[in-house]
This record gives sequence, C-alpha cells and structure tokens, in this order.
Amino acid sequence: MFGFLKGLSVTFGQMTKKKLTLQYPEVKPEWPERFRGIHQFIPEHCIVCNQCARICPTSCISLSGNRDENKKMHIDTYDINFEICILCDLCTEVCPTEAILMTDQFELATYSRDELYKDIHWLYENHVKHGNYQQLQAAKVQAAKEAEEKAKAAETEKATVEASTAGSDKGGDA
Amino acid sequence: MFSWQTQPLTGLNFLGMVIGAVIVLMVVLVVVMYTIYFERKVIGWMQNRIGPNRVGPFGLLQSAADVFKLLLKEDIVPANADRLMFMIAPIIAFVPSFMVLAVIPYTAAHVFTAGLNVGVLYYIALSSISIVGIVLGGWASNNKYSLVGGLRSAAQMISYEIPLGLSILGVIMLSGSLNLNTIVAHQATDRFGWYIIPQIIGFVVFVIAAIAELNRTPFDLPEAESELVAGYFTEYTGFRFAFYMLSEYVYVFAIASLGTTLFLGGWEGPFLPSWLWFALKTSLFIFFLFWVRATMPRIRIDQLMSFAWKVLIPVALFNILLTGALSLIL
Amino acid sequence: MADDKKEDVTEVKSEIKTGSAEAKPTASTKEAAAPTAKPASKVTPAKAAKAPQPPDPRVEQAVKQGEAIKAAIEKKLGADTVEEVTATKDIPILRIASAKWREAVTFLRDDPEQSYNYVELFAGTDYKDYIEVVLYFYSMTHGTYINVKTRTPRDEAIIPSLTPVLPGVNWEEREVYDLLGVTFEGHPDLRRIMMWDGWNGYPLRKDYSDFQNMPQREGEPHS
Amino acid sequence: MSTTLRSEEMILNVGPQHPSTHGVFRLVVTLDGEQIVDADPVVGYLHRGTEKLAEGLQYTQIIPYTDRLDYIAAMLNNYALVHTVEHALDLEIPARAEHLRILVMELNRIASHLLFLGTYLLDLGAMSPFLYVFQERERIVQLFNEISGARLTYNYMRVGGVKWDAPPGWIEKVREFVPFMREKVKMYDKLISGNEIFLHRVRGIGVITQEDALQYSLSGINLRSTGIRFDLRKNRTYSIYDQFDFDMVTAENGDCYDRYYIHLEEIRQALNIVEQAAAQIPDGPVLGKVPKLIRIPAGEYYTSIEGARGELGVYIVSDGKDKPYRLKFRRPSFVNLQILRKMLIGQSMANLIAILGAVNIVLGEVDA
Repeated sequence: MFGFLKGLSVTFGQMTKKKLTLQYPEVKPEWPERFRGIHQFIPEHCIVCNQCARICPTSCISLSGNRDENKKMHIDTYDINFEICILCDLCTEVCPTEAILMTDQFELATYSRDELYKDIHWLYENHVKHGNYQQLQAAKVQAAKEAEEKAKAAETEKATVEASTAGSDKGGDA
Repeated sequence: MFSWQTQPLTGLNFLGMVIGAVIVLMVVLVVVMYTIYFERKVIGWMQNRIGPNRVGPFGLLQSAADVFKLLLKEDIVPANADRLMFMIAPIIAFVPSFMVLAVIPYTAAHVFTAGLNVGVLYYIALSSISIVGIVLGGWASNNKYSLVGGLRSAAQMISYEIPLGLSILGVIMLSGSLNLNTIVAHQATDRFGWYIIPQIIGFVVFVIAAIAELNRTPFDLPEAESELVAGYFTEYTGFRFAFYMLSEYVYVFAIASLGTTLFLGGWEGPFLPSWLWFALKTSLFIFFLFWVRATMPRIRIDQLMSFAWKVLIPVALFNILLTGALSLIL
Repeated sequence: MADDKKEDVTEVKSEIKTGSAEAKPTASTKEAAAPTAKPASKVTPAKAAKAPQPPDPRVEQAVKQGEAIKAAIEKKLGADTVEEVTATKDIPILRIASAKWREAVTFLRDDPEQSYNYVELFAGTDYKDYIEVVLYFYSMTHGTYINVKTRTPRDEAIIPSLTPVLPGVNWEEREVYDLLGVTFEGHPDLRRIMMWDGWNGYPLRKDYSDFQNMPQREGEPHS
Repeated sequence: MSTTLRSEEMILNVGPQHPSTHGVFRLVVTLDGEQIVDADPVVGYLHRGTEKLAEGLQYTQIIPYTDRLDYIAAMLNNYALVHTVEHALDLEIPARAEHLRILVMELNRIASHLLFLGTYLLDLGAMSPFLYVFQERERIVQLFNEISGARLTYNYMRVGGVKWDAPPGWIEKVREFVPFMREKVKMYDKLISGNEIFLHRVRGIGVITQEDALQYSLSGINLRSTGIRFDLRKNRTYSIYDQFDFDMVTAENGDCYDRYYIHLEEIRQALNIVEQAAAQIPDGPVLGKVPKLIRIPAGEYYTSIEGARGELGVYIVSDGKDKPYRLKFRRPSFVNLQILRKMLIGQSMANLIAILGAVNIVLGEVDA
C-alpha cells in the first residue's frame, strides 16, 4: 500500500537538490573542443584538392580555384549550402591541410533561406571571429620569431666557426 | 460581533455588502493567481528546475501575464458549435466556484463570511453545478475529444461527490452543526483537539475525493493530455479558456480552505493572528495537492469508477458508523 | 551510360552466382591517390586475371549444410523445389522456385528437425532482369541459420505471400510491394505502406526516375 | 422496429500529431464507446528513402544517414552498418577501438532506455520522471559530445574502427558515471516500480504469448518479456561481448510491466558492461588497416546486432563497387509494431496509450 508514499518521498527529496536550469540567452553553454558547429575556412591552407566536395554525403560544398603564376593552386570561391549540410564533419576529416574546420557556433537559425548559402568571405569571417584564428596568428608570429632567432643564432655560430677556422686554418681545412 | 443580518437594509449597507463582495473577489483572484505561480514553482523545484522566473522579479508577474495574454487572445468559437451553449458553459462552471467562497470563515472576525446555518450543504450543492458547465462545454464545442472528455468528467465528479459528502458527515456528527463557524468554534474546545485526529479516516477519504473533484492528477481523466488532448476545453481559447482555468484553481483554494475549516481547525491557533493560521493551513493543503500532482501517474477511467464506488464509499460509511458508535460510548 | 550499366550487371550476376567471398580486395594505396575515381571496368580485369583464390572453408561447410536441407525439402515437396544452393560466408543460401515458395517455408518451419521458426530479415532486391526476395530464417531450437530466397520476373512480379504462415513478414511484404512492385498473392491487405496511394512507380527499382512523380499541371498525362 | 439503441462506431484518428505517439505515427482506431474494435496503424510520414539514397553513396558517406534512423540510439545504428561491412571484408579491429565501441554503444543503450522510462511514465500521466531522466541522459550526451563532437547524430564509427580516440580524461569520466547512475536506477525503482496506480495501469495489460512473439518475429525487450531467452549479444556474440560477464534479462508474462522492468534491469546490466570495459580498455590504434576506398567483394551479406529496440541488422548486396548495389536496414521498431493491432483489439481506449508506449518504437526507425 505504501508504494506511492515512497514515490512522494523521492519527489520531496528532489526539491532540495541543485537546480539545473541554464539561463540560455544570457549564459551560453560551453562546448567541448570537438564540438561540430558551423564551418570556418582558411583560404591560405586550401590546395583545391576537391576531397571535401567529393566526400560530402549531401554534396553541399562547391568550390573553384585556379593555378596562379608559380604553379600553386589557390582557391577562388568556396560555398557551403547550409540548407542541406548535416554537420557530419566528414569534410574536415578528409581535408589534408585542415583548411576547412568547425567552430562551436551552433545558432544557425536565419530569417531567410538565402542567408544559408555561406560563401568564402563569410566562412573566413567566421574563422576570424570564432575559429582558432588567434592561435594560428600567435603560432605564425611565434614561428616567425623563432625563425629569426634561429637565423641570428646560426649567423653568430657561423661567425664563431669562421673565427675558429680562421684561427686554425693552418691546421688543415677539416 | 459585526453581522450583516442585524443591520437594516439601507442603500448604504447594500453598498457596503457589494464592496465587501468585490473585495473578497479581488483577494481571491490575487490568491488564485499566486496559487498558479506557487504550483508552477513547487512542481519546478520538485523536478530540479527553477519554474517561471522571467516575467517580473523572480517571475512573480508570470500568472498576471498569462491572464493578460488570455484576455488579449482571439476568442474563437468553432464553426458549427452550439454558439449559445458554447458561451454559457464557462460561466456556469465559473460562477459557483466564487459563490462557494462566501461561506468559508477566513478570520475570527469573519466580517465577509455568511454565517449560514447550512454552510456545508451550501458548499456541496454549489460545487456540483460546475459539472453542468463542464459537460455543456464538452458537448457544445462539437469535437469528438471534448465530448468524450466532458462525459468522463461528469461521470467522475458525480461519483466522487458522494464520498466527499459522506466524509464530511463524520465532522458534522462531532460538531453537531452544519454552520462552518460553529464547527471551527467546536474544534477549538473539543477534548480530542482538531477533527483531523478523531476523523482521520474521514480526512483521508476527504482528501482523495477532493483531488478527484478537482480533476487533478491522479484523477485528471477529463483533461488527460496524452489521451484526449486536453479534454473538454480543447476548443476553448482566449478568456473563455481562462474562465475554466480560473474556476479550477478557485476550486483548489475553496476545497483547501474547506478542508482546513473542517479538519485542521480553520483559523483556530495559539499565538499567530487568526488569518495567518488560516493561510498557513490552507497553503499546506494546497502544497499537498501539488506534491501529489508531481508524483502520481493517472488512474484509468474504469479503475476510477470502481475505486469510488467499491472503496471510498464503504470506507466513508464505516467512518460514520465508527463515529456514531464511539461518540455514544465516549 | 546505359551500356556501362549493362556490362556491370552481367558481371554482377556471374559473381553472385559463385557467391564465394574473394580475399580482401588488394586496393593498392597508389590507386587512392589519383584524384578522380578510375573507371571501375579497368580495375576488375586485373582482379580476374589473378588465380581464383582458394575456396573459403566456411563456404564449403555451409554449402554442404545447404545440400542436406535441399535433400530434405525435395524429399517432401518434389524434385524441382530448390533451384540452387550457394552460401555467403557461413550461411547456406537456398533458392526456391517461386511457385513452391510458401510450401517450402511452411515445411522448414513445421518440420521437427528443421524447425526454423523465427524470421530475422525479409528483403527484396531488383537485379535488373529479375527481382529477388530474401528471407533469413533462424531456428530457436537448433540455433541454426539459413537464407532462403526466390526470384520473380520484373514485369509481372508475383510471389505467394507468407503472411498467413508467418504474420511477422506482413509489413515487410507490404514494403516490398510498395518500393519494388512485387504483388504477394494471399496477403491480407496489400497496400502501400511508405508512400501514399497516389504515388506511381516503385522507388527502389533501378529504372525508377523521380520525374514519374513530378507535380503535373491538370490535364497533362503523367510521363 | 428494433427496440435496441442504435449505437454507431466512432472512428478516432490518434496522431499523426498526438502527444504520445512517439513521433509521426497515426493510428486509425474504431471505437465502440471506450472499447477498441479495430486499430489500423498508418506509417510512412517520416519516410526519407534512406535505402534508395544509400545506393548512391560510398560506405563512409552512409554512416551519417544511419544516425538519423533510430535517433535515440545513433551509436548502435552506426555500429550495425559498420559491422556488416567489416564482416564482408573480414577486417579485424584493434582492441582499443572495440572497447571504445562497446563503451559508447552501451552508454547509448542506457540513454535510450532512460528516455523510454521517461516518455512511458509521461504517457501514463506522471510528469516528474520525464525530467529526472533528462538529467542522467544529459551526462551521457555530454560524454558523447566530448568524444564525437555531437549530442545526437554522432557519426563516430568508421569501417575498421572509430574516428577519434577518447579525449584525455574521458575514460575517467565514464568510470565516475557508473556509480552515479547506479544510484539513480535505485531511485527510479523506488519512485516508479512500487507505485500502486502505475501497477494497476500496466500489470496484465498488452500481454504477448511466446508463440505470438515468435510468429510476429518480435525482437529485443518485447521478445524477452515473454520469457524467450534470445539476446544477440549472447546467442550470436559479436564484437568482444564475450569478454564481459553480464546476464540476459527476461521476464515471464510478457505484459507492459515486464517490458518496463526489463528496461530498468538492462540499464543495470549495461552499467556492468561499461564498468568492465572502462576498466580493461587497452592502449593502441583506434582504426585498423583499411583501404582508402572501401569496396566489398560481390555477394550479399547480413549481420545484425542487439539494438536498443531489438534486432538491428544491415543487409548489403554488393557488386564489387564502392557503393552498395542494395542496402536494407532490418529495423526492429518497424517489425515490432506489427503486433500492435492484435494487442489493441478488445482493449479500452485508456490502455491504448499504455500498450503503444510499452512497444517502445521510434518513428525515425519505423519509416527509415
């Protein structure tokens, strides 16, 4: 007879527990690192290999590029049609140079359909705003600084070597 | 003590009575709005969520916003519905729920309470008029779901009126009068204390029958969302829908205050002022109704009927027998 | 384009007949690097030239098991019931003449030492010049597992229905009727299950084109 | 002139937009008063032609489509497709990948059973369990979000293994989740199983006999509720289920209460598996040696796994190319739904919701 009393005690007990509601518009949920939101695109990395367009199950990626003067391919247009994109992340998987990646932006609702056709500028914009643009820039700056130091270190070390070889020149040209 | 019967019926006195009635109406409307808010908060807490907190500070204006929204909403009358009946039904359901409150002794000075000698009978009689409103609403909106919902609620409320009435008989036998004021007075002086103690069986039957009377879970067959898509008021929109909702919550307040008056000693209590005691006990009763709503699943229609006739009524009759025998011996 | 499909099909039929599971295709990595997919035909001859790889022991064993069941069936239902016995991996495949389809399945279910009483899969496939209906049968008592199939020509595809015998294939038969156009005689209520009744054409057939169901302006006949 | 009252049967359309039909599913019910005279299920509202689409896609491209079949247990669908392809190619899968697959599949089974408990109680009128259930499901879904990047459509498995290794600390979180969940299962048992009203609503309702279950080829919990001991993880062991000890949960009288209780019990068994798998997961690669362009040798292949709702199988006919010639999903909800009509005739309207809920169907899977 007292099954429902046990049930009542459970619900009463829940009253004291911590509440789970997240005040959504003000407080955004923070997503893990692999979260699959809307795409970001880094044109410099792209080698126009067409892998992403071919692997896409709903074929919503269309791109075109051409070969510039020193035989290197570079991308002209890159459009993703977000009406049919299912955010399955196969494109980022096959991309050899990680030109196309995903950000953690998940609010994709728009008022009109043609806003869902994102072109290369919007995707690059998204990269700058939400992608790992900062880390890439920082990495680039870091790499530049290191290269510079290495060069300087190499010169100083070459200079010392010349000094030492000049010193020991008479002892054979080791 | 101030009592309206002793006053001559002059224009001024009549005006006083009308203003008194309007005040009670306003108080009860505010109380009902905050009962709705209280319910959504309590059930929210029980389900690990916050409940309304957007409209106004801590969501206090939420139910006011709801009522206001219902006022503004378009009032649709379905095409081939029975227009006149469709409009009258909510009124028939709504008006008795307010008339019933005239009899409840809120405070010791009970200025606005009609000291009717047949208070309990008045309450029981009026509360069954609402059934007519519900069945009419179900029939008039010309929709299969509403019709089945209306018939179901009629069957349910009628079969639960009887145990409700019988469970109150025990209290009347102890207090000797139907007048709610004297019942509260007797409870103060009774040697066993409040009637909940001697009448514990009657109290349990009263609570179960009260929940069924209000069409609340676990007896909310008429507006079983998952089966009949909101039962008899499926077709109602706008303020007519608000009539039904408000009448349901006014009845929650009315039954809770009746239960407090009959079993928990009404406004009777040691230190605190009388109206505070009444408010505390009533909100305890209301909290129990919401607590049950958050926990229990729904009873099936045929189980509902057999439970009323085969379990509640015999238990209530046994309680009356027991009370009679014991009051002879003791 | 059409002939390319033709050539593929012949190749399909022959290979399915053998049904043997070749060793893993040695798709060399060099081929993957080439950006555009190489035409398939160029690849298959290379494979065929290789010596036919050793028959898979499991398939051998399954075919033997299939032969035994075929003997049992034909003892009961006459010689021409089972048209062919093959196997896929370790499951024997018996192809039964469509006329004897219901009797064979009933026999397989009721016969004590077969007692296949649990249907796992019922599927239809369009093989360009015949439609094949496949039934994966499992015996709860013996724990054995066989694949029973039958064929019917594409244009007037009629197969006796199994629903009176096994109610579990009721909706599967309706789905094969709806998507492949095979009418099952004796089915209690053969209606389209996925598409609405106004749909014409059978989507899962290889020659199905979407334009059969384009919205037509009134008066224009369907293509 | 007949003196009897002329009563007319009422045709009632339950669905396709109905709060408790678990998706877009319509049931044309012929009612005589409260008694159901006939019930004709109408499906196909959510038919997306996945099987026709799959004939034009490579195997890796089909995997995102399998997420959308039974969207409550997407990992199990992924595995069903990938399992058949690997069976056809006789690939062997690295141990770590197998363990990761078992972990995510069993966690997904727990999430799916939890959702069944929540929606079933909501159908019967109890509101709170539905919200408690989403608390636990949220923790599981966050684990999936960390490992695969998505909350519902994971697209996590690949032919030959899994797409990514578990992020650092993920296995630790799974280990912490198990005791937490065991507590919660006790709470549900206490909240629901004893409630008299719930028992009156489900005990002895929608009873399925053993030979009916076999004849209608029911699978999964519907089959085991009648007492038949058939669980593909035990009877036809696939992957590395033989390395874990868990027992098959069956009941006797095959009514709605048994189906509810087996769901609860299977969550406990799944927790055992998750605990053991998380304990013994080895290191190593997560993707086996797989050709860049997957081609299945010509022939037909069928394997099935124990999905959340029953036997979930994928039948592939291949003509040696990289795209399947024909791909058929054996969808448990579609097959289990056939017995609904037989169970409903003669019941009362209020039982309809209890019976329909207990069959535990998902419309994405019914209409694939």
